[in-house]
Amino acid sequence: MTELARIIEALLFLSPDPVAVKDLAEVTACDEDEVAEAVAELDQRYAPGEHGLQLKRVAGGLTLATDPIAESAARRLLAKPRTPPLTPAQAETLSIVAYLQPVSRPEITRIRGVSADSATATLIERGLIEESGRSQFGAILYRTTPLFLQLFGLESLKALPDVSAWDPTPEEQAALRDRLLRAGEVRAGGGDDGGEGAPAGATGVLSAVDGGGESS
Amino acid sequence: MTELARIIEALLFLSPDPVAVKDLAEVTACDEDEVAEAVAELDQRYAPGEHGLQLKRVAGGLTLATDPIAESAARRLLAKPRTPPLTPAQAETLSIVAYLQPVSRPEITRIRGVSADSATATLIERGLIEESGRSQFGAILYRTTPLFLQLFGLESLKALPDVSAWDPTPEEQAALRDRLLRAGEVRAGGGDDGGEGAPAGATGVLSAVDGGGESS
Amino acid sequence: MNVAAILDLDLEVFTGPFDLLLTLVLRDEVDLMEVQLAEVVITYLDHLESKGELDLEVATEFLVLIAALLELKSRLMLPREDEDLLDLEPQEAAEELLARMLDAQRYRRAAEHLTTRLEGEEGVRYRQAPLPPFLRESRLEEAVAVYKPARLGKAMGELLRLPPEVSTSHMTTQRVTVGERLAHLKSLLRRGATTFDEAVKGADRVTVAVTLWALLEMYKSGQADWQQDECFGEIRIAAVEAGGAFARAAS
Repeated sequence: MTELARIIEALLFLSPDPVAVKDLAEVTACDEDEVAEAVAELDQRYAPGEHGLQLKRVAGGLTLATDPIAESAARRLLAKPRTPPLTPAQAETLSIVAYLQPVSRPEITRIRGVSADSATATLIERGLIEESGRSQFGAILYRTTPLFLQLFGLESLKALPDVSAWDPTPEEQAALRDRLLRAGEVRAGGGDDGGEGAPAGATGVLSAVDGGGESS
Repeated sequence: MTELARIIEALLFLSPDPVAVKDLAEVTACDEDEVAEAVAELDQRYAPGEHGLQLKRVAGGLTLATDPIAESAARRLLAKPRTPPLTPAQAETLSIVAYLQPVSRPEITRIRGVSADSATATLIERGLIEESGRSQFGAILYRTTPLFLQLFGLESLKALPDVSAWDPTPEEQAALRDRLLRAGEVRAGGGDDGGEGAPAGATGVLSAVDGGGESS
Repeated sequence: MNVAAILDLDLEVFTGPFDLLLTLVLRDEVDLMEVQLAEVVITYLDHLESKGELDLEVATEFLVLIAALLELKSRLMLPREDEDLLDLEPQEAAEELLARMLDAQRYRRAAEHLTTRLEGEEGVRYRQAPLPPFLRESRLEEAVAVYKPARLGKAMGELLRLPPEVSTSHMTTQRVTVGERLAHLKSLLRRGATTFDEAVKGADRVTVAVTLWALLEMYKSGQADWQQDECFGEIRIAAVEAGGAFARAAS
């Protein structure tokens, strides 16, 4: 294969959209006739049955596309929810949404003590959580999706495991949100990035928790 | 080309990540030997110089990538550099994570002798490293990502040379030890009266006080 | 000429005159931890070499500045999780340090290898195109349970756990207030004149320092007077009754 044909093949491979012959000529610093010649060479290489890819002319340009023979295997490989293992940050964020929904991002951040932005974005992208209106303060609220239930093998949200199994101090389920927020404040106060005044804040919260929570 | 090879080619074209032979076998309903045979066929097709694409084994799987001959045209077409080079700090941090993973930021700092915070942040942003749980002290641990393997053309972490390949030679070690001991002696020699620094400081304060007292 | 103003630095985290770096470090706008002070020293040595002469005054100024930065940085670098180095015998500490330096060298070379490797992959591009439409719709009924619900319960339980209190055991736990030392000084002075040594007998350094503050406070408010005849000499302290304790003429 000529070098120009190889370069054009690589460009069509990379580009998500069809590329016009004019553009191919421009970026390869060749004239359009030369490009047309190289494309003819590619046409030959990609003759039906030769490859799993096809060279197609669409929307005023050239593009590579897969041969339909690969369709069902492609569906099995790619048309399924992406379910890589959850990172600790994602698991934390997802559990907060699952147990407290609907819940806003600032609340998630407060509970975790660190920002939940990228974890939230990933969970949305994977279809595990979705937006669910706005809080009275205008913050977007999140809830889990049916896909979430499916991927966790849960019949409904009621089937979520009882937290007390992992909780050193099981208390009323109703107090979950409050207790999480308190724990989150302590965490944020003592955190790595706790800037100015962090020690004082942490102490304050700690003594407040000591005074209130422990005695009850 | 056999149908299986064509299907596999199409799958590699579509998949955003490298695909393991095991997964190829699963979605094509073939056994791994058959897949290996088809891959060998593809290898032949994509022999160097034959195409603008190459078949690569990275990050535990197979993937298609462009041949570097297309790079300058690709840069013009897509208007973005492939991947900016690493700064020395980023490269050092990355090598520590690659070899010692999972590893915490304090550990990286300890080895480098300077903070690794901004290098770590950049590596995370570029998707080369990611969080991987917490150490027993609560520090975030980091590991490399599949993208790291892909961009560095590594099939797996095992493809990294043994770190002992860079062990300083006995001569270098001896030289380093010498320098260190000399520095230590200087410090010990000057350190004796260093502890008595307090009275000198006190004198300073006192004379300042004296001065103030006189004028009042 | 001010060395800080004329020394131009070109560091990884900062480019510009040395005095600007100092300002930025003091304002916390540049993280001292990320400044390679050795580079600053090398720049200074280059500067010296290019000038061909050693101005002692400038050199002194530079030494003072760089020493201050070094001390500040070494304090910042004191490891929080492993203070083991401090408890080691000098010989052991040297060995530990050597091991760390060897480690650093090893990974610096590994970094060079990685950099070369990345350069070798220059020009290799992977496709980053969205999936075609027929693959984008993932059907709910095809989703199978891959995650364990227990993962969520565990994450929640961990969030409920209050984080351990930050350990301050490495700091001097003894707390002494100016008020306490004031009371102490006053009680001594009630029995008559005393000396600073007497006031801080058997006390640790922090207490000595705080006692000095207390004494300054008493001096300022005119409750006590003090006197030292020579450097390192005894500091005599006396209460100031109406009219003053020491006959000023005596000093």
